[in-house]
Amino acid sequence: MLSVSENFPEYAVPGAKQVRFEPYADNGGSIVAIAGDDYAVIGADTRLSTGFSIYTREQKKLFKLSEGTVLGATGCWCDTLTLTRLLQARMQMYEHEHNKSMSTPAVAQMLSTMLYYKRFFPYYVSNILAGLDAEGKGCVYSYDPIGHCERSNYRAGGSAGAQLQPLLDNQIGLKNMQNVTVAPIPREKALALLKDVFISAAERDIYTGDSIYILIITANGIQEEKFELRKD
Amino acid sequence: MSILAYNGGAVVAMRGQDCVAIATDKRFGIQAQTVSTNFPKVYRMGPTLFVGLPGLATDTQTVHQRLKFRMNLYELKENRVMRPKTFSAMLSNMLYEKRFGPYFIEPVIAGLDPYDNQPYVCNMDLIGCPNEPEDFVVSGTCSEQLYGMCEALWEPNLKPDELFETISQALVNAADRDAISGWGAVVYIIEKDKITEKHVKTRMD
Amino acid sequence: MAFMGDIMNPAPLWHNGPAPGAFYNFPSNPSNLGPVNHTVQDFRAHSANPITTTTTVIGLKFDKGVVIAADTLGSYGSLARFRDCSRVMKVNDLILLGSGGDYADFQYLKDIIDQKIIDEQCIGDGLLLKPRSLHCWLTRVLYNKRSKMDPLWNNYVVAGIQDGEPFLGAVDKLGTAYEDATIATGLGAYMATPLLRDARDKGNLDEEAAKALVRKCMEVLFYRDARAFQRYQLGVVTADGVVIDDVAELQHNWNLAHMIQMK
Amino acid sequence: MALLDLCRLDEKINLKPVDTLASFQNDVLGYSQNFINSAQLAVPPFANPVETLAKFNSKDETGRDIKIEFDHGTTTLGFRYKGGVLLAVDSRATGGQFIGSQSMKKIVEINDYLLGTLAGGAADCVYWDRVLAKQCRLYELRNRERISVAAASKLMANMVYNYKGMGLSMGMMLAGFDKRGAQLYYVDSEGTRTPGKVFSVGSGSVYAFGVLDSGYKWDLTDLEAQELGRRAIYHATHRDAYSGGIIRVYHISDKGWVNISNEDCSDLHYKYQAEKGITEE
Repeated sequence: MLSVSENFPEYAVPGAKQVRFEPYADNGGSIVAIAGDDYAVIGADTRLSTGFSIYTREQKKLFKLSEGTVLGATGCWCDTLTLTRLLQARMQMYEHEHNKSMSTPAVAQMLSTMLYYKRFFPYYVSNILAGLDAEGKGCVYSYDPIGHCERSNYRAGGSAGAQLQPLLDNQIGLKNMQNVTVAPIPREKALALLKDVFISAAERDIYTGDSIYILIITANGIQEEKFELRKD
Repeated sequence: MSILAYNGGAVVAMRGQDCVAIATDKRFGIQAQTVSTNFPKVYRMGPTLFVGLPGLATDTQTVHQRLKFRMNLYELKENRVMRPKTFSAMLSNMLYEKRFGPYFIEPVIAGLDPYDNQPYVCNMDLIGCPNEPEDFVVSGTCSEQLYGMCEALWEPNLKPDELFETISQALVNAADRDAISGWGAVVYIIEKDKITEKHVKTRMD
Repeated sequence: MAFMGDIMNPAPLWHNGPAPGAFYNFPSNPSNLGPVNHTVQDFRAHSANPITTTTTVIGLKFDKGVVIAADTLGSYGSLARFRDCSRVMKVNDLILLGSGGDYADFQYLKDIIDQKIIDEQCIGDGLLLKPRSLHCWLTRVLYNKRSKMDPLWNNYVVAGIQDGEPFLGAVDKLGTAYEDATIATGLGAYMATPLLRDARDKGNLDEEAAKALVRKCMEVLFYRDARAFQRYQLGVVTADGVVIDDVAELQHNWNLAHMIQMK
Repeated sequence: MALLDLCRLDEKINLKPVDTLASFQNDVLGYSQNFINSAQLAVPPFANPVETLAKFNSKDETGRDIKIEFDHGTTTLGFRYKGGVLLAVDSRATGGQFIGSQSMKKIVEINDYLLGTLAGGAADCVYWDRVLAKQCRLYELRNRERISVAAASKLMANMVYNYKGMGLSMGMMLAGFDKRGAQLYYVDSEGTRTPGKVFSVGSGSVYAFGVLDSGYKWDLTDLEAQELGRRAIYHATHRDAYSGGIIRVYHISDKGWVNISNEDCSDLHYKYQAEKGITEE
């Protein structure tokens, strides 16, 4: 089929704006997750933006997949919505089949395979999965857009990911510090650090701000906390 | 691969109490290949005035030489030491001369005013738009990482040794998250009557 | 000479003559000089470009319901061609739908939604489509069309009463969906949203205050948006149903014009 | 029933009782076919994904830039010698210039006698290695003997050949021990598959080859081989910006693979410097 606008200039409609359709959009937002011995903490900001304007200041970007697993996802919001719906659907199917909810490592592997399914038209989403693994220890999995999964103790992702990751390396991983022993940090310190990290992200990244939701995953369930950021 | 990232490199400067610090990495690379690990991008221009010129290495050297030339002329004519603020204006003017074929560098100026010892930091884009904040300035290929580090680590009125600790941690950790920066670092602490130069031990990968 | 071209447009059998199965393009016509490279748009893309476009849709929640407003202009590029395009649609007693962007795509989807409601009535089990489910349905439809690189070039505002609570949600042509208390698409995001958010921060509005505020926004947009129009439709949905006022006319005055001296 | 026929409702709504759970599952499976057939990926709605994705990889409608960066891993080497097969890799994953990770596992343990190395697209290599592991396990169950490295590498080459030219980026080595002894194959996303004695893959391979070729001979002792591999990767991490992190060394013998060491290349650097008597300048 020859495309109208190119091959038949005389039929080209004067009013037609020759706009190339771009399937992706960047709606901003940042996610930070920290895992400790018996807990995992994950926070995400609530600003959904497009270009230089803000769609909404209260968009939750943390998806509670099960009692022990939370996914933080942001980037191209339409892909994020679709991906998270699919994840929840597959986890429900798993639960019906096996009469138990999926463990976090299993969800991590499933998400990786699902992302790779769209290898040639990827979900433009930066995912961070936080939860407790089978032995009840905290775990954080991070992904690239086509599903390369890696487990670590702390991770920052999204529009301020590049700014925050070296900070976490320094403050949690104690990188480039002499005579220190790397030990998993207590929960209160992780929470305080999470808030500080988002405050500095809100300073420099215009797509991060308004407020953050923090989910604290422990053996006895998931608590939620809200924390205000600057609104500009 | 933008031309500003052809050779890699990063510079950061911070203000402290009656002192400023400026730090640079030491890599000189051609895209992925590290050619030299002894190419600091910070030059001393005056007794208490330093300039960092990360970006395209050839422009780094050219701008440094031309700056030296103009500064010498200034000091011969005026017969007095150049103030950092004036130096920034001179550099900004020089970059804007090449408005439509610019030098590919993002300069950072740090110094103490020779007369009132006021700490001064400034950075510019490649066509010389000056920005003189109260806290810190960053530049180079890992500027995003540097912003994250400095935003969290910096606080007002740091003493010289505290400032050295803060600026080193900021630069080294930021460079560790950038493939084309790092390979050694050198930090200059500028006080009223003392310049301390320290070479920091970093990862060499 | 190797067979150059493929099934879509076979290489010409001889120069300057009509190739089999293709319209005859005069040689001077620029389009057939270069090799026809297949752009993304060639592959089964129908409305990849908006033709008749409509501008802002505004949605605002108030204490008991939601108000939606949209002008009635269908712009054909810069030509104000269709001046009576109703873009605020009553879906059922619970839902009001506003649409911006390509008007043809909206008409296409409007028929599908109408048929959905008719089918629902035919079943007659007393259940009514709720706003959040229409919002979700629209998101899936738009996302799937986007994923086939054949988008419906619209953004929708879904307003309604969801289990007794006012509901306001938006979807754009990619399937980016979200809910908020104030929504304005297109240029409204820059000019109307600040007014709406400012009013809501000052305290909850009742129906009259909300309608007045939305009228003010339509006026502001009319002054500054070159594709806006003085006739607009305003729809309100509350617990006791959907009301779409007939087309209202903005009172616009330009007596500040004489103060601008063009020397 | 007259009303039914009048408004032809049955065409619109499926009145026949149907297992809604099945249709729900079919919808979900429609979006994740590769759970059923792991080699089947979604077909994009455009031709030539390499160029088209590059076009999308620029700016969105509002001018914000879209940077779809896949993680890439970059220096791996492997060689056969008297004592079996030695593999050495770095552990840096980079997305563009940003270092995504310094601790990536670039050696994938397919089974106790088969290892795959990872260079190029991280997700590509990890995914297809996992599919290969499944195929190898199925082979064992069907034939009651371990798969040969040649067959495993052939499986991998054929799988990625189906997607040749669509943008997969993989340069992997398959190393193992089977009836023919120690085996080493190189397979990449262009479909190349060759056995060999010495390979190095990735942007740091030019540096690794320098050290490797100068020190390699068939009858190396195990310790010498391990040090040669470690030293080669160390030089790659030093000179190549996209390599670094932890140097992992694996050795494969008739008793299967063993992870010899995981050392940080920065510690190694200062250890080697001290050996050469260079203190900090």
